[in-house]
Amino acid sequence: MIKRAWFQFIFSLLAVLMLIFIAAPIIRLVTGSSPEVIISTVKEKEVYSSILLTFKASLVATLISLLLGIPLAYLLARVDFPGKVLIEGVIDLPVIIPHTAVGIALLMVFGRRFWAGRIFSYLGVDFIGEFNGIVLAMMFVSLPFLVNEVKEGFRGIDIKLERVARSLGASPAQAFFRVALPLNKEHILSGSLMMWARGLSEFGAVVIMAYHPMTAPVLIFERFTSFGLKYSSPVAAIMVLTSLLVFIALRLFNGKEKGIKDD
Amino acid sequence: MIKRAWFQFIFSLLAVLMLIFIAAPIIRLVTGSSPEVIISTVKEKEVYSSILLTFKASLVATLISLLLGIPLAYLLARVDFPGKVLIEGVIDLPVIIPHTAVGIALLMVFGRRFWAGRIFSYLGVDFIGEFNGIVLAMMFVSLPFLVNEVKEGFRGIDIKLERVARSLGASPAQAFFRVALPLNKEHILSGSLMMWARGLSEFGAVVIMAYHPMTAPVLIFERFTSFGLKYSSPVAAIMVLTSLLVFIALRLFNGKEKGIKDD
Amino acid sequence: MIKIHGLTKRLKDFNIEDIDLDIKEKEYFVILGPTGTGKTVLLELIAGLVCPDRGNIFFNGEELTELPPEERNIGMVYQDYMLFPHLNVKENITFGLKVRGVKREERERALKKIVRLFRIEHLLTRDVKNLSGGEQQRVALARALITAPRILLLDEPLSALDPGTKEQLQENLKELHERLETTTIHITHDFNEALALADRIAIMHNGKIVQTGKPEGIFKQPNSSFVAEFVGVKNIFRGRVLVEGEDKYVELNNGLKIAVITDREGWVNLIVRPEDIFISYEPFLSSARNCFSGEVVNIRNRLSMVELTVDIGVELIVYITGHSLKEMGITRGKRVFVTFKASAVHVF
Amino acid sequence: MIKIHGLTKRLKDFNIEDIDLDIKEKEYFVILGPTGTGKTVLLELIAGLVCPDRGNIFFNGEELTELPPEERNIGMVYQDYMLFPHLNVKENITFGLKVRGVKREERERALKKIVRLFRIEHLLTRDVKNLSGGEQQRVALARALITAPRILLLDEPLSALDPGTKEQLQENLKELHERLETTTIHITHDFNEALALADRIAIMHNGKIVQTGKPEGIFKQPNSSFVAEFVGVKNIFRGRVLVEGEDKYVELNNGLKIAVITDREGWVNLIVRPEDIFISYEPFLSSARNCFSGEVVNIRNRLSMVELTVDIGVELIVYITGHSLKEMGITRGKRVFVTFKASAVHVF
Repeated sequence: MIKRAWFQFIFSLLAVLMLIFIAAPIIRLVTGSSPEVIISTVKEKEVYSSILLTFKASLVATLISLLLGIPLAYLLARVDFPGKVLIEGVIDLPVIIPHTAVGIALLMVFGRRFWAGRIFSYLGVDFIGEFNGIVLAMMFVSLPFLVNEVKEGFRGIDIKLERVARSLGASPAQAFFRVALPLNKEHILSGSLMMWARGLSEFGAVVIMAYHPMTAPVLIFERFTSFGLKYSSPVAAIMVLTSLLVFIALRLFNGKEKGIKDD
Repeated sequence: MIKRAWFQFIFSLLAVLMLIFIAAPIIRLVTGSSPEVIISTVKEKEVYSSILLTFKASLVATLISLLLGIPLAYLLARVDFPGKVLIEGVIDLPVIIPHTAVGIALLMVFGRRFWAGRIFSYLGVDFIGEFNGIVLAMMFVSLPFLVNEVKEGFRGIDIKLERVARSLGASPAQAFFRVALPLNKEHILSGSLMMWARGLSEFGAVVIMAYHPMTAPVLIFERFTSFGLKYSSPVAAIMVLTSLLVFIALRLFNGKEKGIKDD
Repeated sequence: MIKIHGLTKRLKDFNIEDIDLDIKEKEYFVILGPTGTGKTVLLELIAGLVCPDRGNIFFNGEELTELPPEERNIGMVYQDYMLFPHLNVKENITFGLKVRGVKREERERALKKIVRLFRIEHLLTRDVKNLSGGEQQRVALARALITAPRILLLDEPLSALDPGTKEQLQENLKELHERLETTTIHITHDFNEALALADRIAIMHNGKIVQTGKPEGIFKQPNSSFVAEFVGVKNIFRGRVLVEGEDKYVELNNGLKIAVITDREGWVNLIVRPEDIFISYEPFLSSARNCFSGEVVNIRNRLSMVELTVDIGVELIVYITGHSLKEMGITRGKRVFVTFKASAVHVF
Repeated sequence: MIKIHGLTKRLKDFNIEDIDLDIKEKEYFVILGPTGTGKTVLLELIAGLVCPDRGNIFFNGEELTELPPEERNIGMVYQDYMLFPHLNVKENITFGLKVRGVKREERERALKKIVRLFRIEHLLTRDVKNLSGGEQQRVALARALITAPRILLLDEPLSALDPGTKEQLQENLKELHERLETTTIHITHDFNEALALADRIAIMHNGKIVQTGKPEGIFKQPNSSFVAEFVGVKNIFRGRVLVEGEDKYVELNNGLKIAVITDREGWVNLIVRPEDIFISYEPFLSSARNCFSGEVVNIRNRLSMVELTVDIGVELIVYITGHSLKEMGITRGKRVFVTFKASAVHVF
């Protein structure tokens, strides 16, 4: 009995240490500035407009990725083809590529030195130092969250449901829009939410594409390097609080979490 | 028949666009610098030592997270308790907190102004501007990849296997080490790999904890701001190439990818 | 009505090989085989949900091997029913009409009719997640039949059910077929189910059709030892035909000679049905030409009879009533005589 | 040997309520009930894998309600066997000895013995993923029995198998029990399985034990209509006891009066077993006190007999042989007489 208790104690202790490591800095950051300082910081135009900009850019990135990512996720979940493992690896790449390298790589394609960038520029769409560039940077680093979640969702839907739909007279498009898509609603929502939140957090790729207009993570960096910890921490606290609030609110609105499995 | 083909065409087109968006910048980055430039850049001490430092710091972060994260993942997969959903949310937080805010938050806890930092400092462990700080930053932002993957792995193991082990005379510790852990080997390996790769890529949190010693993402940033795109892109290309190579090698070594599901 | 010719499909775990079938209009056709033998894939091939590597499928002479499933006008019911979980019962049933663009009033009319047929009026607004197994089956059938398909494909429709419900729903399927007369292909691994429902049965083994025929025919005259064992035939032995004057015998490995009537020669299989064997304490003087002495080595209670195992050199299974068992006072270890007619031995 | 008293466990989907069981040394005890009724949880409670909310478990008088499973010395075999996929057959079998710290030589000795018993010498170095269902079962049993447990718990050990293999393995279980005499609790939803194996049966319904007894007793005298229906009893009716002089009848709702022998009064259930009913074209003059005229409304082929449904005001199921059916020329719609003795009617 003592051996049993010992195992469970060590195990729980390690798990709790891990949780403290995550929670402590966040709590300290959020409670580290006095409410007055936080309120006066929120009122600064530079602060609230950067937060709004961050939210908006990440939202646009998510919407574009939904359009392009759902078909990709569906094909990966349903069709077998040679090289599929390779493509699944490609989708994970944005996670492992250093963020500043992402910024450099995007600059090299969407900057005016490359034909792709020149075409966009000719069409009146510029990226460097622009809102569009921020969207690209956010989209690149965060799209794996959306695509992988949606793919897993489609995989979890019994293919026989779509086959029944086909047998009942549905075309492939009807089977997709009337069966697969509505059944995957929850995964699409939670994938979008994760992608949007991951987009908000990006700094390295964004700062290289566009130092200005300033997103919140860039603003935090600027205040830190220019004025030090004391002046950057209220901005950081506000950004963390707002994204936490929005995130929790959307999750609650979305209804229950993906259910805990019964054993 | 025409309607069917149309649907499949549009669908595949959108999916391919998404893949191009991911692959094009990476290919352009890697092929954008001439081999001579790349080789001479690799030979710079500053470059190769920063890459080594990055690999090492992320490895240490992953090892610590294995020790603390596997128990957490196991408990979340196997035990039901009130507030579990909350804790699962907490584990996702590092993904959604702006990277620069992560750096600020870690500074506030592990810097010498806070008691935790002072205790560590008294024990001779400093974080700011140190290897240890880089490890903390990388660990914080990348641990959800490990914990979630390992948790899913444990969930996928039929609890009856552990119950059989118990009925055969195994203590909880024996059931864990002889059944659950070996059966979860693949998820632990692939989770570690993802975490390690994600750690490599971090810039925002690292740059605030320690500008020096310089990790590769920081070096890329410095060269970009000091000398411009032309001088930063070879470093970025080298970093992407090395992490890609290591990542692919480890995946191949690890054997097959988590199997593609049969339908 | 449905003609399948040389249908072949190679898959990872097994193959469907060279299937030839000829199913008649209004027939209730059962494909019977052990699990994992590719029966579901065969249905999906017929439905057009999976493309064959080779072979052709004809409905009424018209080839539809290349036709997509939505143009074949079939109804399909999977083992676990596969009701759309995001739609309620009514929306499930009318799905086939909606995707065909059938007008609202016409949909309502068809719905009313099919719902009355299946007596599920009270379920219409229910969520499909809260239906019992039997209700799910009725909804799945209604959904498949509302479009009046030319052919109904049933993939183990009874195997997910408890024994009690199962029997009830088996009756329902039979009634339904008598009423609508839709040509039906039903696959199962349960011989009793096939026996109760089928006009004709095809037995499938390792991706091939090994025997086709009327249920009684297959049960009484299996053409291979696989079929015999699969349909639960007892007392199947192998031996060599001997001719002694007018009489023919099969000699088993251990020298036991069983009188038979056959034109075959050489090595054969033979079957003696347990219900064709008589048990007695004295040799039974009669026209029956096979009479052996043996020891009762096992007695097992079955649902409505008792199964004796009598060792006469080989182990012979004999069915008797519980009544006889008591009356004769048969216990393990007693010596008895077993008697059966040469004409009751099926040789193949 | 095992005494269970008032065992209660509340779960999300169902409850285990107030289970009392008393299982004797060396007994083969079968717990029978429909799926989803909490049978597996009951086994897990006995094994100590799940903690009860209330109630006690005793082995040989010693209470072990609080004892962790690894100290109970039980053997458990789950429905899908749960062989450890990362270990080979040998490592699976010796797992229980290894975690107990048994020495290598002793492990080898025990392994040799158990492996010989199950005739699986040739499997030892095999990967468990490539075993057939039957082989998996034998390995799982060997793994559970190598530690010589006081009690063997079997969770639907036959239900994952094909009908053919199933019967074979059922025989093996019986032999095994006769040989080792390990006290065994076996749960299943298949009445035939219970009938073939059990010394005693407990019937479980909605988390409660509703009847316990010898197999024949339960089959012949179910104590509730749930048990009667579950064990597949046909011809179960409800009516009121009438006394007319010396004779007693049960009057059904439609006025049909059935002669019975009973001491009960008021509303009762009654059962007439299909094999106790005689069919004839003329009224059968005999000592049997129940004789009714009716119409044959359905004829169904069963494995070894034919099932008639005769409408005598209520639908009565009668079993006859295929031989009689042919001889008498019975077809649907014919009028026949059914006859059965008052003493053949079970009233409860």
